[in-house]
Order: sequence, then structure tokens, then C-alpha cells
Amino acid sequence: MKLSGTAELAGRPEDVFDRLLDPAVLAKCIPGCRRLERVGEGVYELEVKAGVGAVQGSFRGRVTLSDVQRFQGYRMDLEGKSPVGHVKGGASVRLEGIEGCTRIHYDGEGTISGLLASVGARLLDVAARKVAQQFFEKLASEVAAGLPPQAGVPRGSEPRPEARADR
Amino acid sequence: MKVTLSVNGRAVTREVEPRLLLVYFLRDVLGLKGAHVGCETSLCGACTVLVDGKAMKSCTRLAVQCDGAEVTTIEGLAPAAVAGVALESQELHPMQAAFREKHALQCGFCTPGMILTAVELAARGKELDEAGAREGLAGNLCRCTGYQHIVDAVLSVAHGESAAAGGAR
Amino acid sequence: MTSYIGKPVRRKEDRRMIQGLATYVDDIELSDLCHVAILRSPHAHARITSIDRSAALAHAGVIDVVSGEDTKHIGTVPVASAVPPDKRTPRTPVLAEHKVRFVGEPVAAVVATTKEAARDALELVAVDYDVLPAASSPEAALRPGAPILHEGVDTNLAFEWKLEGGELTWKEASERAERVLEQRMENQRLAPIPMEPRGVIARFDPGRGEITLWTSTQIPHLVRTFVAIQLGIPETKLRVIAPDVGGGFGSKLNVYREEGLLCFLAQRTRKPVKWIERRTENFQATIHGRGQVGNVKVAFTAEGKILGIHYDVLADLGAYHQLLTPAMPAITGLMLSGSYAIPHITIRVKGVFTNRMSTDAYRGAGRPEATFIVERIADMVAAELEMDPVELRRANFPRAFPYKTATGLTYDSGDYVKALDKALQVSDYRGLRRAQEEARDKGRLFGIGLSSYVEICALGPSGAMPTGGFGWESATVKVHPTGSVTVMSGASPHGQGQETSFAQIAADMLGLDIEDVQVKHGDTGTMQYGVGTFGSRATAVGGTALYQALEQVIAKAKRLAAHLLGAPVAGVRFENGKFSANGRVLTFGEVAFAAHGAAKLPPGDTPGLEATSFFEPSNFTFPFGSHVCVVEVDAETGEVEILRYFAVDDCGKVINPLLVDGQVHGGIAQGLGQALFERVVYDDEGQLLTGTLMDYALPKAHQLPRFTTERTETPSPVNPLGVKGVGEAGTIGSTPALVNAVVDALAPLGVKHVDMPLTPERVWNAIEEAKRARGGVS
Amino acid sequence: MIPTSFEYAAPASLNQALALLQKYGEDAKILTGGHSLIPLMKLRLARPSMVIDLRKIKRLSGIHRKQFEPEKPVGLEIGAATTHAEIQRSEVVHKGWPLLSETAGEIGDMQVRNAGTIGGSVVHADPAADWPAALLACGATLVLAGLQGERTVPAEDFFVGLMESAIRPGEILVAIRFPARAKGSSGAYRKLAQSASGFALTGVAVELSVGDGQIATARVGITGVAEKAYRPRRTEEALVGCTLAEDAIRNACAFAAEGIEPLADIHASARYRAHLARVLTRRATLAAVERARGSKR
Repeated sequence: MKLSGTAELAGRPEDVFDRLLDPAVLAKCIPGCRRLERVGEGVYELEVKAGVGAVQGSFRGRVTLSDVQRFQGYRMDLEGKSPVGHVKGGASVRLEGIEGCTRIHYDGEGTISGLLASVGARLLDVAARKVAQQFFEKLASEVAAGLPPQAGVPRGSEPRPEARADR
Repeated sequence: MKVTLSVNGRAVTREVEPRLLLVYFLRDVLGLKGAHVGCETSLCGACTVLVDGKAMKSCTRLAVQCDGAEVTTIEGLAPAAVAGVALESQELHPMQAAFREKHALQCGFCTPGMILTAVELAARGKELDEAGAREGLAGNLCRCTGYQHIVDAVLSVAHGESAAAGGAR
Repeated sequence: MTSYIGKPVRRKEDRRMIQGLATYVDDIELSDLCHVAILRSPHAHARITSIDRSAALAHAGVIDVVSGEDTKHIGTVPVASAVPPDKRTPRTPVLAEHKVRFVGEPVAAVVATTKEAARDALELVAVDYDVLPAASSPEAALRPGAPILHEGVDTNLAFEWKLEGGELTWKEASERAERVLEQRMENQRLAPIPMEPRGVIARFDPGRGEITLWTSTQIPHLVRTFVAIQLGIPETKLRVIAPDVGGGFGSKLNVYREEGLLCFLAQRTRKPVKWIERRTENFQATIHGRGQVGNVKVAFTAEGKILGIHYDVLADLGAYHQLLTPAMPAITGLMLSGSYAIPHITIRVKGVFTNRMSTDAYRGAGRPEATFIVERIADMVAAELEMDPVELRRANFPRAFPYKTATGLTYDSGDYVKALDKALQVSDYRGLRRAQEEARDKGRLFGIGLSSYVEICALGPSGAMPTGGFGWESATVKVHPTGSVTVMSGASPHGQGQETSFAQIAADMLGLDIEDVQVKHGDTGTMQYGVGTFGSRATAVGGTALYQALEQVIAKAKRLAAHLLGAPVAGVRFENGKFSANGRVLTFGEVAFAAHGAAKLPPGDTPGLEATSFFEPSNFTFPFGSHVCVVEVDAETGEVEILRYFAVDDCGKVINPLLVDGQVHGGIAQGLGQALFERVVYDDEGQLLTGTLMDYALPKAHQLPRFTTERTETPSPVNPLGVKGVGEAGTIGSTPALVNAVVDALAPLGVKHVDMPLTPERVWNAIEEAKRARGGVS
Repeated sequence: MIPTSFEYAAPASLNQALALLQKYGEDAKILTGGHSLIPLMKLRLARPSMVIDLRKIKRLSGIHRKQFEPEKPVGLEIGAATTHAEIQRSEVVHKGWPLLSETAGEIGDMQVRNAGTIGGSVVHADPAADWPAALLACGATLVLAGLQGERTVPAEDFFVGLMESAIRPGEILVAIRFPARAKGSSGAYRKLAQSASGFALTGVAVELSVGDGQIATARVGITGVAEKAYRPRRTEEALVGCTLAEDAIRNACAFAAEGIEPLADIHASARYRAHLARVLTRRATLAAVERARGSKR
């Protein structure tokens, strides 16, 4: 499954980039995140309770950030395990400065293994899109909250994720 | 957690975990092995029993949900069922007899659930037609028979044909 | 003197089944029984980097947790396929060793005192995987740079196999042909889905060193032999029991990892252990069927005579060979002549390992694939030549029997014209064509599909078996002093009704009431070696073994009766259970009692009255038939409605018409399932997307029509009963009949072929594409 | 087949149930028939620590004609714990709201209908469930109870997303209200079922009224197509005032999937689902028109 889209944040890339990699911010923005710890350079371990409606699962896993180019972008890889299946995904994230704002382009792919894949196929694309949307919505507000109060900074717009199933 | 219910006309009280499904309560706690587990997704109907007279999938009910309910399993269907336990020689329920007469079973695994669904269906009597019988059996999968003889058995009981008539033994 | 054979005798096995008193594996309780849950790979292809079982072992009720490290001494799961001779046969461990190769491969097993504890602890076994790219389809597996499943060789190709024969070469056939048509054809992967999932119980008796293994199988004796080899124990120390078996359809014609594993766990824990397959496990790790995708070319004359078939096929083997995996495409090859006299046939098979569950014998096992191809070809050629498909079939039927095919088989007997004519008559074929014209005039998509199949049954002679042997069957007849009879058949049934049909044979031959005959099967501890029920063989091969044993019993009883009656053996008549000579009569029971009393035996004869017989057939049998399917397609949604279904089958002599109808009905339903609904779907990562019955569609009662079944009866010369076999006929005949009907319905639009299953969307797509191709507006 | 362990309670009153829900928070699940929740629990895709069974709360089941507002015509209230079979068999429903009888009869199979409840299905908000289409077409209102009291939510605001509804933590769905239907109105449900599960690949419910040879009012609910059931507004607008000719209706139904991002899975592509939405909307509309004309005669 592929997932790509854009999201806009208030503030220039120089203002927001460090916040994007801040474990505290990530912990707040990843939907259902119960725990997130930095365990090494660009490596975070986390516990997430994720789900769609009544379908719920607890995942333990890690997020790895690589190719970090300050103010420009990075690559994010994610792996999570749960008793009902494993998730694995990666995305390249690029920041673009537009009129005092930051547009984030992400382009990623993910796979789901095990029971989740065989019973939840129809839910996955929508769920992935939803998770991305929630993540960037939260990120936008977190980033905005962290900016110095200053007039005239345009607010970010609605995140626009697009999921595409390859099957 | 304590649960009290009537199974094949006999009151039973047992201490069970809330997560115990009715089908396992019947099979493992009471030793009534007629309800079978054929799928995990409430589709195959092999576990069908009558709860308060209605056909239900016993894999999709908790035993604790059935507190106070009346459950009839295949073992208790025949009129002379003794203390909820069927005997090799006892008189058959008309639907059981019809299944044998019409050769409505092969491997027999789906059969107990199929018969209990059929019992509810056949209660519709003359108004039950073939399409209605087939629709009514949609919740019971059979991989052996192609359903035709099962439909014949259901209709024969619904329409009051005598199952005992015809055919060699 | 027959009073049972040929009659619709009600089944002896029914009483326990309709009362819920049958005993399937999961119904067996043993004291101190422990429960096994199996952890399976969520990945299609991965290296196992670590397994931590400490948390699971610490869980309340858990007795043991094992992984591949503990079971590596257990031998490979067996492959019994003799064809193709030079194939790669990698080791199939009972638990994965270092690597997993399909979703659902067993990785670890938990033994606990309750099934709840076993299930809960399963989540506590922590396995780390290094996920590898997957070879998720046969095409992908053969691409350069594809991930390699089995180390040591740089290809996923397990074998290449070719069969080529006939009086013409392909070159000659195509040169003489008016035209050559080519079509990609797919026999999609299917899941057999018997309603009873698999289940295994193993009990170890440490005092005697013996293991008893209850397993839901079609082949208890073969399981004993192979599991004993796997475990390295004497076959005398293993007893295998197949209790009531809730359907198999080929999926229980196998030796599975769990059988050896449970024996090992019983030995190791000294506890009886039970494992019952969940349906999700059944989808992941019980064999699948079909899985062939190929390109077929057919050469034919302007008169519609088929001159040659050339079929290149990829066989999707899955990750490992199961018992007969590599033999399946070979059976397809052998049966590619169908019910036609075709001067040339070539099949070239590439058997490919993929990161999926193994394919193996599923009802029909190779023949439905062949029949689908041949019967689609027949209709495609007819359409190309604007011939009626009936006439094309007639023009290609063999004229005389036995008929030797280009693939080297000898069809024992047949009258294909007769079966076809009867099918046309019962279906009112001409009337149907008129109705079709009227419907088409109104713009309705109304289709009529034919299928004239032949299949290979009664497997087999042993020398010609794809297994390289085990084509025979056995029976024992034990007459008790009171004259009642126990029959022990090696052909262990799983729904076919042999407890009745074999009792019919015995009761008739001995002149007994059927209630006095009891048929036993399935317990290797109490009975003679046998092969099993598969390949529509039980009655033709097992029934004949019984026939022979009965003849031996009668011969001995006659000798005794002659002695008792003071008459020469030739002067004793045996009729309706009575021996008569010199105006005196002895009942069968009296003779049986005398045989056991043994006070007055003929000189040289032994006490007792029983016989065991092994029957080795001289040839396969070849049942045949013609099916007619009538459909209407909803042009807007693509939904297919089956309006009528007619089947005329010839399975030789019929022992019990009721059981034959049941077999045909069930077979048709399964064949229609392949045509309309069923397919196993793996995605590009090798993930199984059809993992439950919510996504894999078995036909339901309201999705099927009423079937009209008729028969012709052409006895087989291969066995004294004249029977051919009927277990798979319906499955083989119905799939192409339905697809031909749908293509016929869509023919006015220009549709020539649609891939199975014919889901509404696929049919709608075919309609839309045809409209576009014709420049119409969609 | 074996759920994770949980606690279980079958409170005698709604208030007790609400209190338990409050206490256990998001780890508690409400159980009525169980046909949405228990299958997920058996696969361990749902792992509640507390299951609150509403079976003892009598006011949650039953079918009643009811006046929701003074001087308004009498509508229908169906308790959330009412089974599909009870709705299917109800004479009151059959006479007054045939669309609901028809929809109930399309759900699952006989055993599922005997046990499963309308409330359980609606709250589960499966994108392919049958009820949401009917609720949208009928202009139903959902009655939600919380410890602070009750509130009502119109069906079109209730279905929020994939398996997501407007029900708030701590709330329980108690009933669904269907407004009275005007004379000369009728409804129909048309569905193409996924052949394995019986869920809707596409299901369309239409409720309309006919007068003066044209469609006077029309509401359409479509399920199975998108991540939540929806009303195709432009089709509804085009249907109002539309003549009863098939071509005119066909044109109106061409917008049935407009602005929708259809789901795609192994059973149907997005394109096909959109196509089915158009076809089945037309068929349901024609069937409803036919019934509406029949009811006037």
C-alpha cells in the first residue's frame, strides 16, 4: 500500500523542522501513542494503541529517522508488532517553504502482515489515511503552539493524504 | 462467574469465565459434542443451536449471555431425548428423519447445525417455498451435498410429508 | 439375487450424525488432555533472528513451548510424488528452521493444560524476523533477481516436465490446421475447506513406547508409514486412527506437519495433546488446489476437427512440496485429450516455488484443470467456426473403446455420444436455443454452456500411479459365529458413505440383512493395511477388494456346507443366504457357527470364516458425462444467475443411486464455486488476503440452482462390479459448463473468454471491454 | 476462537450501564446481540477489558409507534437492542416502513438476524452494513444516552467515517426514531452482496413520495461504496420533480457516486462500486416509485 500527501504547517521550515523530530512532539502527534523513547541517534521505541472503530490493537515498535537534512527533509521508517499482525512502513518527508509556511510532502509505502492483512484488507487504506491525517492535524497544532506569537503567520491548511492500494 | 440456563430441558448451573463461548460451554463443560466449530467468523453455522426457540450461532454468544435462557441442542431435539442425552435407538425428530430419508448429509459435520436451522425454517409450514428454504439456509455452509437434498428435507417437513415413507432402509 | 445393490438404501452412518453422536477428532476427550496452539509466521518470507519463549513458559498452565530448534531431528514432511522424476525436493520441517517461506508456516508450538492458556501464551512467544522480499506468484518467482526460497540453487524452478505424444507432431498438427487459436487460461488457486478443519490428538504410552495418533485424514495407513519414518520409530509403535472425518476433498489426502509435531509433543511432555485447526489456520496452512496459469494453443481444421493442443503452464507449487504437489500438473497433462480423439498433445510444465501455501490434490486434482482447458477450447473453436458446440463435440469424440490417447492413457469404456444425447434431451437443448434466440431479440444475455468431460478414476494401477505405487486397496471380511459380518475396508471414508455402500455389497453377496453387516475403517491398530479414499477410487478399487474377499468367504463356506450336507461342492447352491444340496438347506448363520465350532470341518480346511483380499486394478477407469448449464447475465451489474443445470453422468454400475446423486450434487456445487466465487488471493508481499470465510466465498444454498441429474450406465471392464467412480465427476464437469454458458451469453457482444472466478465485476468488465472494442458507448 | 479475558456485567438499568461505561472508559465495550463485537473478539482484533451486556434493560428493545413532537404525525421508535428478525417480522414496520422490513431481511442470515441488533450494527458503523443506508433514506434520528442525559443526532451526522460514529465516549445508543411517512410515499432497498460475507458491495435505500406524475420528495442512502454511508445530494435534488419515466430517473441517478471516493478491495474496484451505486440507485428508485404508485391506488 502506498500513502502520500501533503500537509501545511504554520511557520517556515527553519521554525518547524526541529519540532518535527522532537520525541515529545512526536509522542503527542502519533495517534494512540502510549510511550515514545529516544533510544539512539534518530531511533525511537514506541508503543501505540491503534485501531479503527472496534478493531483495536497494541503495537510495539520503533521509528528510525535517517537521511536527515536539516530544514529540508528526512526519511522515516517504522516497524510495529502486535499479536494480530505486524506493520512496516517508510516514508520520505520533504519540507518546502511557501510564503512563511511549510508544506510537507510525504511519500511512503507500508505493508501489513498476518491476520490483520487477511481480515482487515478493506479497512487498511482508509485507516492509514486516517492515521496520517490525524498525525498531521495534530502536528500542525503542536507546531503552531510552539511558534513565537507573531502576527501574520498564516495557519496551515487541511492535510491531504492520499492512500492507494496496489492490489 | 455463575451462569444458570436450561439445556435440553434440564437446568444447569456452572461457574465459567466470561469469555467462554456458548459453543464451548456446550461442548467442553456439558460434553454435548453435537454443536461443531467450523469457522471463526460466524458464517458456517455448524454451531447453530436453538436459544429460546430461535436458531443462533453458539460461537457468537457468550455462555454468560445465555443466563436464564433455554437452549436446545441436536442432542435434545428428539422427543424422547432422555435427560438431554440422545440415545442410539431413540425416536428421531421429524427433521432428523427427513435428513436421513432425503440423504441430506454426507460427512455430517454441518448436519446438527443445519437441522436446527431447518427446524426453525420448517415451522413456516406451507408458505415456505424452495427459494425461501434456500435463503433460510444461507447461514449454514455445507461443502458436501450441494444443498439440494437438504432443501428437499426441509420442504418435506414444512409441507407435512411423512419422512418415514418410501425407500429401502 | 440383489436386494440392495442399485437401490437407494438409506445410510447406516446417518443415525449418529443426525443426533450429534458422531465422533470427530475434536469430540475425543482423554484424561489429562493438554492443548496445543501453534504460532505461525505473519510473513511470507523472512529469516527468524530470535525466538524468546520465556514469557510464554512463565504463563499459568503452560507446560512446554517448542520451536524448530527442538524439532530439527524430525524428518521432513514426506513427498510421495514419483513424477516428475528429477525435481528439487527441499526439506519441509515440522517447525520452521531459520527461515519462514509462507504466511502461516508453523514457527513454535505451545502446550498448555487448557486451550485458553495455550492461546493466551501464544501471544507471549516473541519472534524477531528479518523480513525478506517475497516471490509472491509463479511469474514473479521466475523473474531474474527474484527472491530465492530455498538456498543452494539460484532459481525457484522446482522442475520442468514435458509430455508430448500422438500420431502427429505439434508442427504437423499446426501445419495441417486451418487455424491455430491461442488463449491464456488460468485455473485459480482454491481452498478445499472441508467443514471440519483438521485436528490431531497424540497420546504416548511410555510403558509400551507406543503412540496413538487420531487425525482427521483420508489416508490413516499412509500417515502411519510416513510419520513413523519422520519420527524414526518402528511402524509397529504407531497407531493411527481416523475417526469420523468431516470432509476432505483431497485436503486430508496428505501428511501434515502437525501430525509429526503432535507425536513429538506427546513423547516430550508425556501428556496426551490435542490440536484443532482454526479456520484461519486452515486457510493459511492446509493445502490449496489448482494454481495453474498457462497459455494454450489449439490447431483445428475447417470442419472442426481438433488436430493438436499445445499447453505451456506454470504450476504454482507454493513454498514446499506436500505429499503429491508435483504430481498435479502431470495429471493435468495426462488428461488433456479430454473426451476427444486428438492426434497431438504437448504439455510443458514449469513447477515453481512461491511464498505461498503448497498446492496439492483438491477434488479433481489435475483433471478439472485439464477439463476446463479442453472444454473451453471446444467452445472457442466452435465459436470461431460458427459451429454449434454440440456438433463440434460430436465430431471429435473417439469412436471405439478402449481408446488410446495421445498422452498414453487407455480409456476403458465409454459411449460419449449417448451421454451427450441424453443431456440434450433432458435439457431440451433445442428448446433452450430457441429460448435463447427470443431472449437475445429482447437484448437479454442468455447463455447455454456444455461440457463433455471424461475423468480418470479408480486410482490406479500401482505401477501407473503418480505416487509411484499404492494403487491397490484391501478389504477383510470377518464372519462371526452368529453369522453377522464385519467388513474392514482400507479405503477410509470421510463422508462418502462406504459404511452403507460396502454393506450393500456384502449383504447382497452373502444374502444377509444389511443390519447384519458392519463396515469398519480408519484404525490402523485393528485392521489390515489400506491406501485410502481419494481419486474416486473407494468403490472401484476398495469395493472390488471387498468383492474378492467375499468370494473367498463364500468359497470356504460352500466347502463347509458341502461337507455338512454331504454333497460335492459343485452341487451346493448358495442363494439368498442359504446353502442347499440334496434337498437340504443350511443358513449362512448355521454354516458360520459350524465354521467356528469346527467340530466337523472338511479335511484340510481351517476353522473360522474370514478372508482378506488385496486388489490391484489392471487399469484406471474413465467415467464421463455431459453437463448443460443455462445462465442469464445481468448486463448492468455483471451478476450471473444460473437458471437451470442438467448433468448426465456415467460412472459405470451404480451401487446406490442416492449416494451417487449426493456425490454429483456436491461436486457440481464445488465446480460452480470455482467458476463463480472462489479464489485464494495473495498480495504482492505474499500476504493472504482471503484468510476467512468472510472473504473466501463458499457457495451457499441460495446461490445455487436445483440440479437435474440423470445417468447412462456403461460398465467398466476393469473390475467385476463394473463401477467407475463418481466422487469428482460433478466438480470436473461443472466448471467449464458454467464458464461456457456465461461466455455464450456474452457472445453477441464479442466476448470470447472470461477468467475465473466470474465475479460480477469481471463479467461487467468483459462486457464493458467488448463494448469499447466494438466502438460502442459504455 | 478464544477471546482475551475480560470482565462482564449485565446491568439492570441504563443508568447502571452508563456508570459502568464511565468507570471503564474506552476499554469497555457494549454488547447487545454480539454479531459485530464477538467475531472481532474471537479473532482478538477487539480486546475489551469490560463487556457491558444490555440484555436486561427492557426499554432498549421493542418497536413502538410514537409521537415525537406534538401535533406531528406518529413515527416509529425502534429500541437499539431490537433484533433484525423482530424488525423484519413486525407488522407495524411492514405496513408503515416497508423499506425497513426489506433492509432487515437483507442482513446476514437467519441466525444473525435472530441474534444481531439494529443498534449494534449502527454503532459499529461498518462501511458495508445495510442499516446505515436505510437510516439515511428514512431521515432517522438516533437517541443517545449519557450520564448527563439524552441527545438526538440525525443519521447523516451520525456516520462519521470508517467504523466511526458520532457516539461519544460514555454514551449508549438507546433507540432509533423514524419520522412518519407521507401518504403516497414508499421505499426500497437494492443490494449487491459480497458473495462470501453477505455484506453490501453496494446497497442503496430510497425513500420517496410520488404526486402529480412526478417524484415529490426523495432521500437516498448508499452503503458499501465509501468509507461511510452517504446521501448523494445531487441525485436526490435531481429526483425531486423528476418524471416517472425510466430515462429521467436514470439521468438523476447518474450522480449517485459524485464527489465520493469509493473504496477498493479484492471484491470490487472503486470504479465498479461507483457504477453499482448508479445502477442500484436507479433500480431502488424505480422499485420505490412502483410501490408508491401502488400504495396510492
